[in-house]
Order: sequence, then structure tokens, then C-alpha cells
Amino acid sequence: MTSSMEQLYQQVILDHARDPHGRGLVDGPADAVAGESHQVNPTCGDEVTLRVALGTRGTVPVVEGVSWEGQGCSISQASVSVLTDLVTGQDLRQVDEVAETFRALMHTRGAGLDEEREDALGDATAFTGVAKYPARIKCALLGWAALKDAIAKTGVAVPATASAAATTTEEPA
Amino acid sequence: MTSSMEQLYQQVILDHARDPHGRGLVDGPADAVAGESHQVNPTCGDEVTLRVALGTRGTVPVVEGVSWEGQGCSISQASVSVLTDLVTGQDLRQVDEVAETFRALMHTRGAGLDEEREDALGDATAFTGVAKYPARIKCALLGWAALKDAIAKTGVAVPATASAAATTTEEPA
Amino acid sequence: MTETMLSAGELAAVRADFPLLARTLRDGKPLVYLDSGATSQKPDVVLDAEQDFYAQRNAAVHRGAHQLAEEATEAFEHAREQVASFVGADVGEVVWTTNATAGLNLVAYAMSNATAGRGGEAARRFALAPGDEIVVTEAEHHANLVPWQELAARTGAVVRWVGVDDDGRLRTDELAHVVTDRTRVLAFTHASNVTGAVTDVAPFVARARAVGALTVLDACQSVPHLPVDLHALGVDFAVFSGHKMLGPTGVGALYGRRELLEAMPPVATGGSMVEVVTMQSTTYAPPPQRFEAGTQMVAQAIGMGAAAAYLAELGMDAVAAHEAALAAELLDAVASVPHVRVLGPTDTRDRLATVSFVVDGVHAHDVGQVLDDAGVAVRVGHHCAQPLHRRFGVAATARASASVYTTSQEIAVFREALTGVRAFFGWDR
Amino acid sequence: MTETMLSAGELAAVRADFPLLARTLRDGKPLVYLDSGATSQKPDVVLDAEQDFYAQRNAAVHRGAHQLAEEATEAFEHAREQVASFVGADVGEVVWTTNATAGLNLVAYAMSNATAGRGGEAARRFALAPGDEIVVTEAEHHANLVPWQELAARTGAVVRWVGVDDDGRLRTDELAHVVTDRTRVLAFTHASNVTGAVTDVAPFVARARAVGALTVLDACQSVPHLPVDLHALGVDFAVFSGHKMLGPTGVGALYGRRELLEAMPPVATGGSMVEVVTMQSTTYAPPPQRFEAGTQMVAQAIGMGAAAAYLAELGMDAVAAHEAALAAELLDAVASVPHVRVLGPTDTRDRLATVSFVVDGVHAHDVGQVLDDAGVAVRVGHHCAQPLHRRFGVAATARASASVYTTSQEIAVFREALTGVRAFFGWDR
Ligand SMILES: Cc1ncc(COP(=O)(O)O)c(C=O)c1O
Ligand SMILES: Cc1ncc(COP(=O)(O)O)c(C=O)c1O
Ligand code: FES
Ligand code: FES
Repeated sequence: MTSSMEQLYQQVILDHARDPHGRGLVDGPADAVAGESHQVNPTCGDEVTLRVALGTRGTVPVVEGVSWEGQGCSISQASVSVLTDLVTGQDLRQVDEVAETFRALMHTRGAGLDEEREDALGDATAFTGVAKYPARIKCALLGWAALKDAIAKTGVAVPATASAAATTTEEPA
Repeated sequence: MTSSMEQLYQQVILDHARDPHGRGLVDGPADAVAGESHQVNPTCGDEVTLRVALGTRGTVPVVEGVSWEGQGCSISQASVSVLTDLVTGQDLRQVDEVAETFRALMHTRGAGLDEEREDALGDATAFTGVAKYPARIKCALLGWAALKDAIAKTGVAVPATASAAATTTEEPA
Repeated sequence: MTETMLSAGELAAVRADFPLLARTLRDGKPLVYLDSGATSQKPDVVLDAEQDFYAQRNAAVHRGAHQLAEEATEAFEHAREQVASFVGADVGEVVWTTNATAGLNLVAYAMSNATAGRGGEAARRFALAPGDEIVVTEAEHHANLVPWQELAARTGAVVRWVGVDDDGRLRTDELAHVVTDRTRVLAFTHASNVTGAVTDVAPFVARARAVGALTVLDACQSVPHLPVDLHALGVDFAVFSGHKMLGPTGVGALYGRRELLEAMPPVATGGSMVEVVTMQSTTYAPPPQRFEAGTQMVAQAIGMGAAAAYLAELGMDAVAAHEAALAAELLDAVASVPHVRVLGPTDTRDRLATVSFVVDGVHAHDVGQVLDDAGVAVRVGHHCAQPLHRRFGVAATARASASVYTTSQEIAVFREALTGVRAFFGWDR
Repeated sequence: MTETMLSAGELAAVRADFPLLARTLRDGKPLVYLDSGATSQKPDVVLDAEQDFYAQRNAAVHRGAHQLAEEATEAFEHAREQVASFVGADVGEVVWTTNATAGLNLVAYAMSNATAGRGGEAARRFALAPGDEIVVTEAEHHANLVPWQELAARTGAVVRWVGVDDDGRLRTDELAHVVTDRTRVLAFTHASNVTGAVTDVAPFVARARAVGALTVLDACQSVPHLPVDLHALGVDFAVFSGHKMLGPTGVGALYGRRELLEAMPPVATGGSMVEVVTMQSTTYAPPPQRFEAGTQMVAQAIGMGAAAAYLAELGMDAVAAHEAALAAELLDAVASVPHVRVLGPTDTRDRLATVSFVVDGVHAHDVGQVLDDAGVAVRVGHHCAQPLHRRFGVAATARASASVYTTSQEIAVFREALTGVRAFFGWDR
């Protein structure tokens, strides 16, 4: 076993893959705003359907629940499982930040991010080793792509981040 | 000047090219059977239109006249000029034989044919050197292709050659 | 055919011809290349043929008066002869294409163009009308399915298909009712890139002839591995790729019976395939040039010719026999590992050394990753055959595929690595 | 741009990179290659890039889980970046094609498919209706004329064209009345492969935008010789070939503005360009993959990337300046020989070092043969531009065309050989 392989398949990943969280599509609370997205990884044909339920905390939109269904490799299944844990209960600005951080992690070729940013990722830092395997990056991002699209489909706008808001009124992508 | 170049552009060829025989389409005798063909050399776009008038000598069909019009390089112009001289007055079996011999000459890569066959070609043996230049073979054959097609268009069958007739009743191609 | 491997000496000599096989991977592991079904490695004679062309005679073909152009044209047309004779075709029946996919698209678009009236009366035999049927099989690579779906969508024709049995064999018994008087095209694979099953071509050709349909053979996987004689098979069209038969990327061939190519309208148009061009209209050159628009993949065609000559020199009977023995070893290897299921025939009759399988509880991509870590390169995914995978109720498989340079030792390394896969993912502990 | 040649030392260094230039011909004559307009010679870095790929990382791209496949994919996509940045495009806007001809056909067939309803609502902007107009120019290579004639024949659209003036320049003044509200496509060359005239693109783009027509630029002859920035030019589509820009045969590129590629339906279909395939129907991948069906010309793309990097390293300003000086020398050479007439501009402003000419009384092919005998390789014929030749009342010309590796000495040999042509055929004695 090479060390990059051990970094790829960290125990956290294997555990999430065998026993994924959020699997099985459920309807959110009746008063939640729902969005759903179906994404295909064209290189392998694997698919995920992800549903998000948004509520509000004060005036801020928050993710009340995530559920999904799909098939894919251990990386993709673990990733969407970890995502479910990470974003549930977070407000949309936080979700947007964590998603961007995860995307950034996937472009580090395995080097990882600085400590502060990694902290925000929790269990998702286990995916650092994936970035060494270009063919697997799409696996790790499949669920995140579905989440982004599902939130977009709710029609609820992501509030601008503090820094973004300071310089521009445009929504962060 | 290389020697293959001298063999390519023999004086006979240069002379025929400058002063070609049979150029200018004419109507054959009223009682002749006429055929006409237009051929294009796709590699250069040059063209020839050739008209043949057939009569009979006894029961044997003979070429009474050849005339043509077209544009092309010196090799093509000389070749159709020499062709005009060679086939006028010949019966169709002879024409067919000389055409086949000329085609054979073009596949000798400049080595030429045996003396007996070359004799039948007369001035056309001057084209021996052309066969060393694959790109020019089509030039030399352009008029001959038009002749073959023009004769075919008359509808007059080429009588079987002695040898061919002995083994098959099929028309020689 | 006897299943006799190349001797150790012969095989060592073959392998020495392939520079890439000497490569090592991360952590210094030797490469075990079992992905020849996707693309083959290339022997020195192929690389040298391309280099020699570029360094000695590179020029535009069929155009120039100068010596380089003559030499380039001669090398290019010689390559066409090499490829034609390798598959039992006449030289005028071979059209260069980018790959097999392009060859299939060429036929499909020619039919479209004929349907739009291009090519006149002679091309009418290629025209389709709404309700006409195009028959494919459930085993096809997307390259021999999607172009026909698109042709159907453009013309109003309908796609039907012959099924696959539980062993991965084509349901030849269905030909009688699926192929009917309405069938205009019967497009089918000579050998599946997933199951490795080799098709018995005769009943397909017979049935197509009986109803007057054109046959289109996907010979991508057969030409590199089996003796193929297209005239003897009697198909109307066939396609194959250079890169799968030890040749370069970027080149393939379309075979078409001469009288069909002569009647078929062009698809891509441009330079070198025309006769007379005016601003208003254009006339076209005879085949094969009519189908070769623009500057061709000259160096690659020459490389493909060299690959055909290399295989012919080895002898396709010897190649096929070697690979038949490898097929048995591959099947043995996967059968020896518990919880591994093969898609396709598990006997060695009429099959390639291409074995696709699933490991219970482990996604194919994860299987491939573990094998890769042991230096073993296999393909994972649907192998561009989603319907066939769906037929077997799986989304993806891992596929080990061999070629003439593959050794028994390599298959042993593969077997060993496969043995550890389930344990790695926490099963069977 | 100043017309400064590369210094003798720089030029010697460049020439040392091109193995073929050292070749001698029949009778030991050194080669004088003045046929770069047809195809260029290739530097070692290009040959090495291909060889290195085959010997080190050959594998199917975008597919495998194994290390070779990862490395191959990375090299392939890196090449796309190299080519994109060389022409001022984004990486996702570059589609690999076999050659420029294939790129033009791709756009024309995509429009056909859109007309047939493929690609749905988003693709409607590409659909043509009877009476719609496609405007080309009289200077086009057949590759940028015949595909549009065929598109017109398939859809009922009409082809119109912008003329050429006596100097060989496009009649920009005609744009205002030839390009109208009915115009859907304006396809024109960036530089003529016959006259060498370089087009002032801006008025074409401006007029097309004013009427809402798509612009298609044939950049085959500009990209190898001039700095080209497609974003700055503002065209919608552009095509060019690898083999003319020091790259391999068998590869080219289609540039398309991102939003157009995103809306455009596929043409060739098959593996690697799909998302979900069932026996009944198929969904397609985003661009550029949507337009890249089947196994790509991977080694050639990598070679084309290396060629772009090589030219970028030389600097396209330096290349253009060197060639501008060569253009002046070529024009001088032909002007010095009596009874020689040039087709195209005789000044050096906005023109390539490509000079086509006729010798009174001597057919172009015979001119070429005499030059060939002196070791000088030129192209003869209509250069795939019959209408342009007809415009000037000739069927064929001889064409001398230079590249970055061409020297003044070579042009002197050409001039010397040209001087003897008429005498050889018995004129002027
Ligand atoms: C101006 C121009 N356009 C198009 C082409 C066609 O290029 P290719 O043959 O590489 O497709 C050429 C070269 O032949 C050309 O010079
Ligand atoms: C059976 C089969 N058909 C068609 C193809 C397509 O070949 P290519 O990608 O070379 O066009 C392949 C290979 O991918 C194949 O295995
Ligand atoms: S292999 Fe399909 S998502 Fe990972
Ligand atoms: S060059 Fe055209 S016929 Fe000789």
C-alpha cells in the first residue's frame, strides 16, 4: 500500500462510505423551501439526486435538512455523506463558504489548506488525499455540485459574505 | 539539369506541347459515329474534352478522327497530341492495344517496356521518363482516359483481341 | 484455433518492441498494463514510421509536384495498401478516418445527406424514410448506437435492437423478428469491448441480405486481436481504430464495399475531395478521396500501416492463440477470487482476453484504484456501453484486457491484487 | 511591425530544430522548402512530445483510474491550454478536430442538426430557414466554401459572397450590401493561402454583428505566421490546423465562443461526449467534450500544444517580422524575372510570405517541375481555391510560401531556378 493510497482512503472516508448519512430522499418540513438536483458524473455515469430543505433563522436562510440518493464510488458516497453532516443547520452564507473551501481543497494536489480553513471543513479534511488523484476529484465534488444546484433551485438568494459585500453587491458564485 | 528531368521533358514532348495536333474540336464526317468525353484531373483541375469519330474498314470499326480541347501541363498536352497521331486511322482493336501498352508504360517507373511493345507506341515512347514522376502519370493519362470514355460513348463494341477471344468471349476492358 | 501462448522467448522479443512496457509507476512498481481494450501500446516500428515520415518526407500528399510530396504520397498510399490487405479489403475500399467513431458517423451522415437528396439518384439507396428501421444490438459501444439514434432523429427512422443473453452473447435468435423488411441498416459489433464475446457474423449478414439491409460492422475490438477478412465476412461497411491495434492515436479506417462507396454522397467537404468547384456548386472526386476532406492524418496513417504490417508479421493466428490462452488465465484469475462476478461468457470459446467484472460491495472505481496501487492498469466504468451494463443491472465494472504483449506473470500480479480488494474496503474480515 | 529578419545565428538555431531541413534530394541537391503554406515542417520538440507521450504515458484519456490514464489526461488537457492561450482563447473554448476542414464542417453540420431540431430551444439560434443567407468570399479555400454550399443545399439557405479586387484583397466595401438582415453566417479567411493577403477582420465582425450573423474565421494561414488574439478579433468561431503551424498531421482546433459552444448540438456522437445513454436516447456532455466523440488524437494534440509553445517562445512578433522580410524578398524575386505575374498584393503591407504566380506560356506544373529539379519545393495547381483562380482567369499557379525557418539564401536559389524556366520550355531564345 502506498502512502498516497492511505491518504486517499482515510478511515473516515471508508466509514462514511459504508454507512452514509442522509441517504434516502425525504420530504422536508412542510414550511421549508425545497430544492432538488440530479447530477451525473460523465466520466463514470454515476449519479446523485440531492434534496435540500431551507428554513430561516431570524432573517437568515438556513439548511434544515439534506437527503439524497445515488450510486457511486466510496469517495463520492463518503463525500455526500460528510456534506450532509457539515451543512445541516448552517446558514447559506456558511454553506457557501464551506463549499468554496472544499472546492479549493480539491485543487491543492494533496497539499491541503491552511489550518484555519481546514478547521472549517471538519471531517471533510479527510478528502485532502483525493486531490492527488485527478480522476477522483469529480467523485468528491459530485454531491457538492448537486447541493449548489439544489440551493439555486430553491430560488433563495445566498446572502453576500461580509468581505464580498464590502466590495461588491454581486452574489458570490 | 538532372538526367531524369531530361528524360521527362524529351524534345518530342516539348515540341508536341508547343504545337499540339488535333487541338480544336471539329465535327467528324457526317456518316461517322461520334463520341465525346470530358475528363478532369482532380489533382490539378486541368480538363480535356475529346471527340472521336468512328467509321468502318470492311466490318471493322476504325477511328476516323480525333479532336480535342483543354488545358493542362506540357505532359498532358503533348500526350493527347501524340495520341491523336497514334490512333487516327487505327481499328478499335489496335487502339485498345496501344492504349493498354501506354498504360503499362506508365507503370514501369521509367524502365520502359520491351522493344516490341515500345515499337507499337511510336512517339509515345517519349513518355517513358514520365513514369518516374508519379505525380505526372495522371497528366499523361488524361487524354487516354478521355479517348477510352469517348469510344465507350459511341456504343461501338471493341472487337475481342485474338488472344482474348481465344480464352474468353468477354470484351477487353 | 489452438490456445498456444507465445514462447517466453518470443514474448520477450515482442515486449522489447514496446518502449512503454518498461515503465515503472509511483513507488517504482513495474507497470502491468491490462487496459489494451481502451488503447494499445505501440511498438518501435510504429513510432519510427511516424518519425521517419516527419524527418524525411513530410509534405502535403496528392498535391505537389516536388519530390517530398511524391514520397509522402507514396508512403501514404502504401499504408492504405497495408491496412487494406490486413483486413482482406481492396485498397480503394479503405477510407482514412480519425477513429472508428468517425467512421460510423460518416456512414450515418452520408445516409442523412442522401435522405436530403445529396448524391442524386445513385445515392437513393442510402436514403431513409420515416418508419424505416435501423437495428443495432444491446451490446454496442456508444459509438455504434448514438450515431444511429441521431440519424433516426434526423430522418424519422426508428432504432430497434437485438438483445443480449445472460452470458453476454448476442441473441442471434432474435434476428428473425427484429430484422424485417423495414430494416435498412443492421449495425453490430464484431466483438464486445465489455464482455469480450465475439459475434458469429454469418447469421447477421444472411438476415440483412434477406431483407435488403446494409450491414455495418464495428470491428474495433476484432481487428487487433483476431484474423479478420472483411470480404469473407461479407459485410457492407466496417470500422476500426489505429490506436487499438498497436497504431497511433488520431487515425482509423472505414471499409466500404466499392460499389457502395461509389454511390455514397460525401460527408465532410473541402480540399482534396472535389473535382470542379465554382462559387455556386461543386462536383466530387471518386472514393476513397471523396470521403477524405482536407489534409489527412498522414503520419498516423503511415503508423497504422506499420502496425498492420507488424501484426501481419507476427501472424494473426499466433496473436489470437496467445490471447486465447490469456483469456483462460484471466477468467481463472477472477474465478479464483470470491465475490467476483463476470459480465460475459466464462468459457473461452469465441471470446477475447477482455474480462469485465464486479466485486460485490466495492464500486468499480475503487476496485481500479486498489489495482492501480499495485501497478495494475485496468479500466473502470461503463466502458462506453451504458445499455449493456444496465442489462446486467450494474452501473460500472472493472475490465482487464490483454494484448499480444501481455504475459501470464502479469495476470498473476492482477490476481494477487484483486484478492486484496474486498478486505481493503472492510469486507470479509 | 518592423520587417527585421532573425539574425543568421538565430535562424541557424531555429533550422537546427527541424530535422527534415537537412535533407538532400535526388542528385544530392539540398532541399529548399518553399511549401510551408501547404504544410510546415516540424521541430524536434514536437516530434519528441509525441514520442514521449507514446513511450511514457500513452493511455485513454478522461476515462481511467490508473496512473497512466491520469498522466495522459493531464498532458492532453495541458496541450489544450497551450493552444488556447496561443490564440487568445479560454481553454474551454478549444475543441480538438482532425484539421481545419473538420472544424468548419463541424459548425456547418451543427447548424444542420439545429435546423433538424436537435439541441432543442437553446440551439434554435443555429437553425437555418430557406432563404437565409450564408456569406463567404471569393478568396476562400474550398474548406471554407464547400461545407457552406452543402449546408445551403441541406437547408434551403443561399450562399452569397464578397468579391476580390485586382490586387487579391477582399472587397470590404461590398460588405454593406452583400451582408444583410438575411445573413446568418459570415465565413471568411483571415489570410489567403493563394494571394497571401491578410484580412482586416474588424469591418467583417462589425457588419456581422450589425445584422446578427455568426462569424466564422478561417485562421489556417494566420495562426502559424502572425500574432492572433481571437478574443480581441471578436469572431464567433475560428479554425486552424496543427500541421501548418509546426505541429503534427491529424490535429486541428475549432474555437467557439463559450456561450455558442454551450448552445450548439453535437455533430459526431459516440463515446466520451455523452452523459446518460439508453437504447432510446442520449444526453450530452458540456463543451468542449460534447464535440469530441471517440478516442481523440491525443499524441497529436500534445504535439500541437508543443508547437504552439515553440512558436510562443520564438515570439509571434519576431516570427511575423522575419516572414515580412521574406515576403519582400519573394516578391522581389518574382518581379525580377520577366513574364512572371503575381496573383495578389505586390506590396508587403498586410500580406504573408506566400506568393502565387504564373509564368507566361508555361503551365504551373511544369514550372514546379523545373524548380523541383533545382531542389526547390513549391506547390502548383489551384491550391484548393478554384474560384479565386477563376477570378484571375487562370487554372493554376505556382506558389512559393515561407515559414519561420526560411532563409534569404533559399529565396535566392528559388530566384535563380525561376530565371531558367521559360528558356527550358523554348521561350525567349
Ligand atoms: C486558408 C486555408 N483554409 C483551410 C485549409 C484547410 O486546412 P486542412 O487541410 O488542414 O484542413 C487550408 C490548407 O489547406 C488553408 O490554407
Ligand atoms: C467496440 C468498440 N467500438 C467502438 C469504439 C470506439 O473507438 P474509437 O474511440 O477509437 O473511435 C471502441 C473503443 O473505444 C470499442 O471498443
Ligand atoms: S467513480 Fe463515479 S463518482 Fe466516483
Ligand atoms: S498538371 Fe494538370 S494535367 Fe498535368
